[in-house]
Amino acid sequence: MCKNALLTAETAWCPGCGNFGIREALAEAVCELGLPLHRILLCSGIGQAAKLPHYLRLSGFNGLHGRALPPAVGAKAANTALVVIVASGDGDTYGEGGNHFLHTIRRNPDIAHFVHNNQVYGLTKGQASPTSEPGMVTGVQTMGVTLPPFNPLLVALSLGAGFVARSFSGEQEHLKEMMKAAISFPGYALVDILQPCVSFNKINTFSWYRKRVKKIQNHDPTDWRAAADLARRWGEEIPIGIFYSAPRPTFESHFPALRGTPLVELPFDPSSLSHLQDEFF
Amino acid sequence: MCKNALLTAETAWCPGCGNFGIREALAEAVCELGLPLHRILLCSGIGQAAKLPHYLRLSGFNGLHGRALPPAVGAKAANTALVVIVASGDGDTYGEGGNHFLHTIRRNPDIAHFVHNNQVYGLTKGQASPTSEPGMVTGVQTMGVTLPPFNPLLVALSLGAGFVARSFSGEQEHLKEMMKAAISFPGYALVDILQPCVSFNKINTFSWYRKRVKKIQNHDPTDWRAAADLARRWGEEIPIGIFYSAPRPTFESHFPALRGTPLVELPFDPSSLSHLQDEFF
Amino acid sequence: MNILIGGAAGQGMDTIGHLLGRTLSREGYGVLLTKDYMSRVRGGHNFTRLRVDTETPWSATFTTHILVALNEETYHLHRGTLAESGRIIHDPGFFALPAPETRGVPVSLQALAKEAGGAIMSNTVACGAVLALLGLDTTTMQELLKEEFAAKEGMAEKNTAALQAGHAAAAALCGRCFLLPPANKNGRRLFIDGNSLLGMAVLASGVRFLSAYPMTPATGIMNYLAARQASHHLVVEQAEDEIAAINMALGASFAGVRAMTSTSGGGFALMVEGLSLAGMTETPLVIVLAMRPGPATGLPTRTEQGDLDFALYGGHGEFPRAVLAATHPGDAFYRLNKAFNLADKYQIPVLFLSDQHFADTARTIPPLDFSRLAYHRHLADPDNTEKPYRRYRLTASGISPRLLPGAVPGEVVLADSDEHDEDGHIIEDAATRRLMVEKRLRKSAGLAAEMEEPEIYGDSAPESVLVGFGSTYGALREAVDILRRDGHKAALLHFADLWPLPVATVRRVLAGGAKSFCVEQNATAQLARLLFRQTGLKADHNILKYDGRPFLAEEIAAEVNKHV
Amino acid sequence: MNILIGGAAGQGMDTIGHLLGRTLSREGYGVLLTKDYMSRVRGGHNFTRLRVDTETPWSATFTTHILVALNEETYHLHRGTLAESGRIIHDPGFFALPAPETRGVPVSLQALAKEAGGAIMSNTVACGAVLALLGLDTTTMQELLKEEFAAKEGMAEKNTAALQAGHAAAAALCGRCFLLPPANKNGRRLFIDGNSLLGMAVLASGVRFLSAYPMTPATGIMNYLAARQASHHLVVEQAEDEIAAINMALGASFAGVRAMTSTSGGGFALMVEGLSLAGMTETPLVIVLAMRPGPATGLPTRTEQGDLDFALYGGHGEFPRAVLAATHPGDAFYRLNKAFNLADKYQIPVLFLSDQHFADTARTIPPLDFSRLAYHRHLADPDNTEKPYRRYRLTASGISPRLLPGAVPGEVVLADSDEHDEDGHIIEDAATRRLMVEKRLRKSAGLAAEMEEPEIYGDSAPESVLVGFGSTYGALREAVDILRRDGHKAALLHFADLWPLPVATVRRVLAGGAKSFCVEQNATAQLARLLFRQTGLKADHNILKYDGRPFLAEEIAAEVNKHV
Ligand SMILES: Cc1ncc(C[n+]2csc(CCOP(=O)(O)OP(=O)(O)O)c2C)c(N)n1
Ligand SMILES: Cc1ncc(C[n+]2csc(CCOP(=O)(O)OP(=O)(O)O)c2C)c(N)n1
Ligand code: SF4
Ligand code: SF4
Ligand SMILES: [Mg+2]
Ligand SMILES: [Mg+2]
Repeated sequence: MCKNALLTAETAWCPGCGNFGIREALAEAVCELGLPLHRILLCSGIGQAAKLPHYLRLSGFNGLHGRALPPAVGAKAANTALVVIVASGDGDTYGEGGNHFLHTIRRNPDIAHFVHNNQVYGLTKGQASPTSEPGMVTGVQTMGVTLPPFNPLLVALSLGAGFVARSFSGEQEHLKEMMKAAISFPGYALVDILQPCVSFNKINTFSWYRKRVKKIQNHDPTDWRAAADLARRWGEEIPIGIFYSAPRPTFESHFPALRGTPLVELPFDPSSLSHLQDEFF
Repeated sequence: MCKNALLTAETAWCPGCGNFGIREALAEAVCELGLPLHRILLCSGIGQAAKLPHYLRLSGFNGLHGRALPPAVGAKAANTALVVIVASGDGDTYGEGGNHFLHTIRRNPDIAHFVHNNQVYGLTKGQASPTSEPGMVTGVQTMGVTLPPFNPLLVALSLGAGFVARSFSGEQEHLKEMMKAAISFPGYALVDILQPCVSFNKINTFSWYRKRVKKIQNHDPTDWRAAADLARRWGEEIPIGIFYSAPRPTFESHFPALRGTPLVELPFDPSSLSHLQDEFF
Repeated sequence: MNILIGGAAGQGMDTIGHLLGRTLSREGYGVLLTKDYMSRVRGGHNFTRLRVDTETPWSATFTTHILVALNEETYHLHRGTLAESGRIIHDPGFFALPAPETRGVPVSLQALAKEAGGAIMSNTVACGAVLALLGLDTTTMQELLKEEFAAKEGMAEKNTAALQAGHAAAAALCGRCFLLPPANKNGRRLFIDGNSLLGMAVLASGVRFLSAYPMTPATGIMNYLAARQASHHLVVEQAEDEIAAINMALGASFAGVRAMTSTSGGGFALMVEGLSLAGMTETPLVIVLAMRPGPATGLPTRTEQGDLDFALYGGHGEFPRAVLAATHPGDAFYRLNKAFNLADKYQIPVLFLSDQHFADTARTIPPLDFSRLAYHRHLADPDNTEKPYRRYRLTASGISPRLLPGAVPGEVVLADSDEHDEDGHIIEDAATRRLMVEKRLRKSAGLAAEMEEPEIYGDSAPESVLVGFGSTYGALREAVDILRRDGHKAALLHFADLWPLPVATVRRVLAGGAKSFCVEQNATAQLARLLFRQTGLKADHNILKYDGRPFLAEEIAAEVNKHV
Repeated sequence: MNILIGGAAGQGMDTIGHLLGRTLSREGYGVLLTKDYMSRVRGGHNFTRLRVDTETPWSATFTTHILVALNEETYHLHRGTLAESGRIIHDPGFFALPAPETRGVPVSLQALAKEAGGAIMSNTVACGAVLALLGLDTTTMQELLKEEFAAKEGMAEKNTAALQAGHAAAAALCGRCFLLPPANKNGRRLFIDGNSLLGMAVLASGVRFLSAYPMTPATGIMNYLAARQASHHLVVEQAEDEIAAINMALGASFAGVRAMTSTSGGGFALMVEGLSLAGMTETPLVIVLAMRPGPATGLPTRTEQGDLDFALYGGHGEFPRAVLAATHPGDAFYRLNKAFNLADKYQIPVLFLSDQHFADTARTIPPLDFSRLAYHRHLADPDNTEKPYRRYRLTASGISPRLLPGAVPGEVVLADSDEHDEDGHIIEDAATRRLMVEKRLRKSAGLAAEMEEPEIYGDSAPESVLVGFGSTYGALREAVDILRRDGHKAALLHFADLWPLPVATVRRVLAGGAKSFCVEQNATAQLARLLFRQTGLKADHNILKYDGRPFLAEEIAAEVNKHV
C-alpha cells in the first residue's frame, strides 16, 4: 500500500506522541492525492516535529532550527515541479523562525506548511513555546508562563495568508483532508495542527483537545472577518477546519523566470552571454 | 527652552525628510511630560530613523539593524527607573527585526516604540521595505513590489498589543500627543509614524499622506474588533490616532526581582551566597 | 569501582545516578558521574556511569562492576565492559539473562516498587540493590530521600520502603559483593554537575539578567538560574531566538547590571553579530558557549571541542575579547567569576567555553569558597568623572570611564554600533577611526597580563608533555598518572585561559625537549594550531577524538605510548 | 592626470564620473575611478576621483589636476591636493573662489543647464567643461548621451546642448589646459565597476537564484542582477533578513540550481549558522562577502579587509570551505566563476571576498572572454548512479555523487543538518560520526590542489617582497613600480585564492632572503597571521591601514622605504 511504503519502521518519538497521527495523515494525504512521490520535497527545521523527513520515505531537506521555511521557498523556485511541504514545530515556526513565518506568508510561495503545534518545546525537554498556555510551569518558566499565547491563525490572517486552517492529530481523517486541501491550494497554506506531547505537555493532552475541538460549520472561508472571529476563539471550544481560503497570486507567478520550464532543467552555456559586457563598452 | 536644548544642530538627514518632524515631536513630548531627561534611554537600530539618538541630547543605545527592541527590553529590566523609548525604521522593525516585533509585543515591556515608517529602506538607498506599496519600482524590486504590504497595526493587534496607534510626521501636534500617550502607557506602546522619505519614496509623499490621513473619531479604543476594522483601512483614507488602548500586565510585573528597587541600584556581595552550595551536599 | 546504569530515555537513569552519587559522597567517597544520552525523550539507549573511589576520580573508566540494566538492550550493549566478577541488577519481570550468564542479580524492581507504593519508585528499588551490592546500608540514602521529598507528603516514606526492599532483595542474593575500601573522612562535600556549578557561579557573581534560548547542552545553566529567580535579584528570560538573547543581555549590561547569555555552537553562530556589537559598543558581556559536535545541528547531546576557532574569530571586524574555559568544577567556579570581572574591567565580551562533557558530568568536590569570588564592576564614580561625560573617552589603557545611563542628571551616555567619537556620535573621518580602532585594541595588552598560565601536572622534567584545554582535564590528568605509573615521565599542561593565550609556560616546558601531544576533542587540532600561531611551537603529535564521546584516560595513554 | 569631482551626497558626482569614465575609455584612454562617500543620502561630502592615462592606472594618486567643485566645501577640502597648474571648475552662481586663488574656471553650471533644458543637467555641463580642459571635443560623449538617453524622448538632445554649453564656456576660459598624451588604439574596452563585474560573472556562471538582504557595499551585485532578472532565467529575491537569505539560497541549491547570496560583515555574521549548514548538508553555495570596516555597523561606506579571519573560521563545527578574493576586475570575473565551480564540485560553501574599494572602483579593461568561464555542475548521471541512492555515500574523495530531489522516480534525496548516515538519516553512533567527519574533511585535499598560487609581479630576484590579497592589488602593484623606479628591487606576491592557502610560491620566494612586508587593510595583520600559521614564515613588517580609506601606492612605497 502506498501509505505503508512511505512509513519507516523506526522513529525516535515517544510512544503515544501526537506526531504519529500527523505522519499517518500526511502519508495518506499524499497517497490519496496521487502525487508523484519522488517529486515531493519535505522541508523541516529542528525539533521532534522536524524529524518527520526521517520517518517518511520522501526526499527532504532537514535544515536548521527555525529555518524550515526559507529553504522551501528557495527549493520551490529552483524547481517548480516539486511539491514542497514544510513540517515544523511551534517553536521552530513561531519562535526561532517567527520572521520567516511573517514574510513567507507575505511572499505566498506555493507550499503547504504543517505546524506540529504541541504548545511546548519537545526535543529540548519541555520549555514553553510561543503557544504555551499561560500558567504552564516548566524548567525555565518556573513561575509559570506569563506571555499571552501566540495566535498563529490570527497572525497569519492579519498577514494576508490565503489558506489558514487548524486540525488535530487525534482527528486523523479531518487532518488528512486539511492536508489535501492545503497541498492542493495554490499558494502558501498553513495548517496549525494540535499535537499532544505526552511527555512534556501535561495540560494540552489528547483528552483535553478531544473535549474541545469542534469542526467549523456554516462558515464562509472567504469571509476574512468571520475567519478572524473564529481564530480568536480558544477555550472550551477550539474550532478546527478551514478558517480562510482565498487564493492570491503566488510568489512564483511574479517571476518571468518561473513561468516556464523549471529552472533546474534549463541548460546553460556561459559563452552565450558574452553580450552582457556590451553595455559597458 | 527644554525642546531646543534637546535638538542637536547637525543631522545627516536629507533636507525636507519626514524624520525632522518626528524628532521635534519627540523632543516636545518628553519636555511636556516633564520627564527627568537623564533617565530617558533612546534605543535604536540602524537606518535613517535609527540615527535619532545622535540628534537628540539623550542617552542612547544605537545598536544593530533590526535589533532595536531587545536591548530596550534588557535595559528596562536592568533599570526600571529608565524611561525607555525605541525609535526604528520600518525595515528595522518589520523586516530584519520582525521576530523581535512579534515577541516583544507578547512580552509587553513598559517601553514606547516609535516606528518611522517611510515605506522604504532609506539609508541603503531605496529598496522596498515590508510596508512598501505594491508596484513600487526600486533598484531591487525592478519589476515593482509584488508582496502585499505588512500591516503593522493589524499584526500588533493580533498579537495582543495593549497600545496601538498611528500618526503622521506632518501632523506634529497629533504626533506629539500620540507619543505622550504611548510613553505614559504602562506597557508596550506602538506608534507607527507615517514618515515621508523625500529622496526615495516618490509615491508616499507629504502631500500623498496629507490628503489621506484622517483623525480617528467616535472610536472606542478598547474595542478590539473595531480597532482591527480600522487597522484594515488603508487607501483613500488612512486613519490616524489611537486604535487600541487597554493595559495588561507588563513584562516587568511578572518578575519578583523587578518589583522593588531597580536592579542596577542593588549592592551585591558574593560571600553572602555561600549557602547556595548547601543543596549539593 | 564502576557502576553503569543503562536503559531507554525516560527510564530514570538520572535519578538513580543522582541518588547514588549524593549518597556515596555523603558516605565519604568520591564519585564521578558521566552521562551518555541520545537526542530523544523516550526510547533509544542512554546510560550513566558512576565511578567511585576514596578520592574523587578524574575520569570514567571502561570496566563496569555493577551493571544496572533497566532493559535488555543495556545488558547486550554493555556486557562486554562487565568485569568477570561483575554483577547485573535487572528486573526478572521484564527480561531474563541469557543462558551462560551467571552474574545476574535479579531484583523485581517494579513489583517491589508497586508494593512500596508505586511503579514510579522502581529506581529507588534499584538504588537499594546497588547499595546492598556495595555492602552499604540504607541509612544515608534514607536521610537523603527524606530531604528530597520533604515537600511531598508521604513520598519519603514510600521511597524508603522501596529502597529497603531493593536492598533486602539484592543482599539476599549476593550479600556484600564488592568491597569498597573504607571511606575517607572528608567532611561535607558537594556532589554537583557542571551546569549547576556554572549556574551557581553566575548567581554568586552577581548576575542579574540572563536571556537565553534553550539549547543542549547549555540549557542546564538556564534551568539552574530560572529555578532561583524568585528568591534572588535575577531576571531569567527565554528569548524568542539567540539574536534577541544576546541583544537583550547587551541592553541590560549597558543599563548597568551584570548580564549574560548561554548557548551552544548553532546559537552562538546567531550571536556573533551581537558579539561584534559588544566589541564596538564596549559593553561587558559574558557568553557561555557549551560546545557540542557540529557542524549545524550535529550531535546535540554529545561532546566536542570544535568551536575554539569560532570563539576566537567569530564576529566581523576587529575587537578584543577574552576566551576562558571550564576545566573541572573546582576551577570553573572561580574562572567563570573571573570572566565577569574581566568583562566589566575591560568592557569587552568574554567567552566562557564549556561542552556537553563538562556540563553533564558530576563530581564530588570540597566546599566552594565564595569569599574567593570578586564583584568588581569597574564603574566610574559619578562625582569624580570628567564632565561632560564621554562614553568613549580616549585613555592610555583603552578603557574609558564607564557611567551608567540615568545615573547623572545632565549627562548623556551614548553607545554606538557605528564608528564613533568620544561622545559616542557617528563619525566617518579617518583620524577618529584610527584613534578608536587603536583605543579598542589597546585593551589587549592589559588583558593579556590577566591571563593565567596553564596548570602543570605530573613530572617536573617530563619526556612527554600532554597539552589540552577545557573539559579534557580529568582524562588527561589520569592519562598522566597511568603513564607515570608505567614508568614514563609525563606531564600535563592544561589551559583554562585561552585568549589572549598565555605562552610563557608552554614555551619554557617545551624548550625542555619533551615530546608534545596536543590532545583535543575535535578533528582539526584547533588548540595545536592556536599554540603554533602564538608561539611557533608545533606539537609533535595530535591526539584527536571527534566521535562525540569524551576521552578515556586509557585511550590517551595508549596513543601516547605508540609514540614513545 | 587626475580629476576629482566633489560635492554633497546627491549632487551627482557619480553621473559625472561615469560619463567621463566611459567617454575617456572610448577615446582610447585607460581610466580608474574611485569613490569616497558617506553613509548618508544628502549633504556631507563625497568625491569621485578619475585617474586617466594611456594605459589603465592601477590605483589612485594624490595630486589633483582638475577639481570639479560642486560646492564650496569641496574646494576647501581638496585644494591642498591641487597641482600648481591645476584647474578648478566651479559654478560662480553658487560660490566664488577666495581671493588669492587663480586656478578657477568659473562655469555657470546651473544657468547653462537651465538654458539647455533643466537644472538637472548641471552635471552634463560640468562634463563638457572637463572635456574642454582636457582638450577633447564632445563627439564621443555626445554618442554616449544618445545611447544612454535612447529611451527618454528629447533628453539626449537637451543633454548634448548642456554638454556643448559647458565645453564652450570652459574652452573660452582655459582652452586646452591639460595635454593628454595621444590615446592608444586599444579597440573596444569596458569601463566597469567591481560590483557590476561581479554581477556579470554571477549571471554568466549560470546562477539562477540570488537571495540577499541589502547591505553596503554588497548591494550593487543584487542591483545588477535584479535589473536583469526579467530577461534571464534568474530569480532575485530580497529576503526578510540574512538568515532567510542564506537558507533560501541553500534550498534552491539543494533543489538543483546554482544559487548564491551576497552581504557584508554584519550580514555574514547572521549567515554563519547557515554556512555551517551548507558544510553539514554538503550543499554548494557561494557567498560574496563584501567587506567594510567593523566591528558592528562600523563605517558602512568605507573599505577594510577585516573579515578574513571570520571568513576562515566563521560557523560552528568543522567542515571544508574555500575562500577566494577579488583582486581586480580582469581576474575577479573568472575567479568568481571558479568559486561556483568549486562549490559544485566539492559540494561545499565557497566564500568570495570583496570589499568596498573593489566594489566601487571602476576601471577600463579589455573585453572579457566568456569562453573561459566554466559551467560544471558535477551532478551524478541518474542512470548511472548506484541505487538505492544515498546522498552521503562514502567515497575516497569525500565527494558523494549528487542527485537532485525529484530527478529519479523511486529515489529519495535526503539532506540532514544532524550528523547522519549515508542515506541522510540522523545517527548518533560513534563509528558513523567518525566516518562522516572524515568524509567531509577528506575533500580538503582535493580542494587544496585546486588553489592557484599567488601572482608574482616585479623583480625576479627581489630585495623586498610585498605580500597582499584582494583589492589592494592595484596599489601594491604600483607601489612595486615606484620602488623599482627608485632603484629598489621589489616584487609583489598577491593572493587571490586564500583557502586552502597555496604555500609553495611564498615559501620559495621568501626563501630568497628578501625582506617581506604584509600589506593589509586591517589593524591586526590577518593575512600575515594566516601566512605564519600555514608556513611558519613571519613577515618582517606589516603595513596596516584601518581608517577605511584604500591604500595609495605612494603610501606603501614610503612605508617600505622606511625599512630598506
Ligand atoms: C539555533 C538553535 N537554537 C536552539 C536549538 C535547540 N532546539 C532544538 S529543537 C528546539 C525546540 C523545539 O521545539 P518545537 O519547534 O516546538 O519542536 P518540538 O520538539 O516541540 O516538536 C530547540 C530550542 C537549536 N537546535 N538551534
Ligand atoms: C545585518 C544588517 N543587514 C543590513 C544592513 C544594511 N542596512 C542598514 S539600514 C537598512 C535599511 C534601513 O531601512 P529602515 O529600517 O526602513 O530605515 P530608514 O533608513 O528607511 O529610516 C539596511 C538594510 C545592516 N546595517 N545590517
Ligand atoms: S517529547 Fe513530546 S513531542 Fe517529542 S516525541 Fe515525545 S511526546 Fe512527541
Ligand atoms: S533618504 Fe529618506 S528617510 Fe533617509 S534622510 Fe533622506 S529623506 Fe529621510
Ligand atoms: Mg513544539
Ligand atoms: Mg524605512
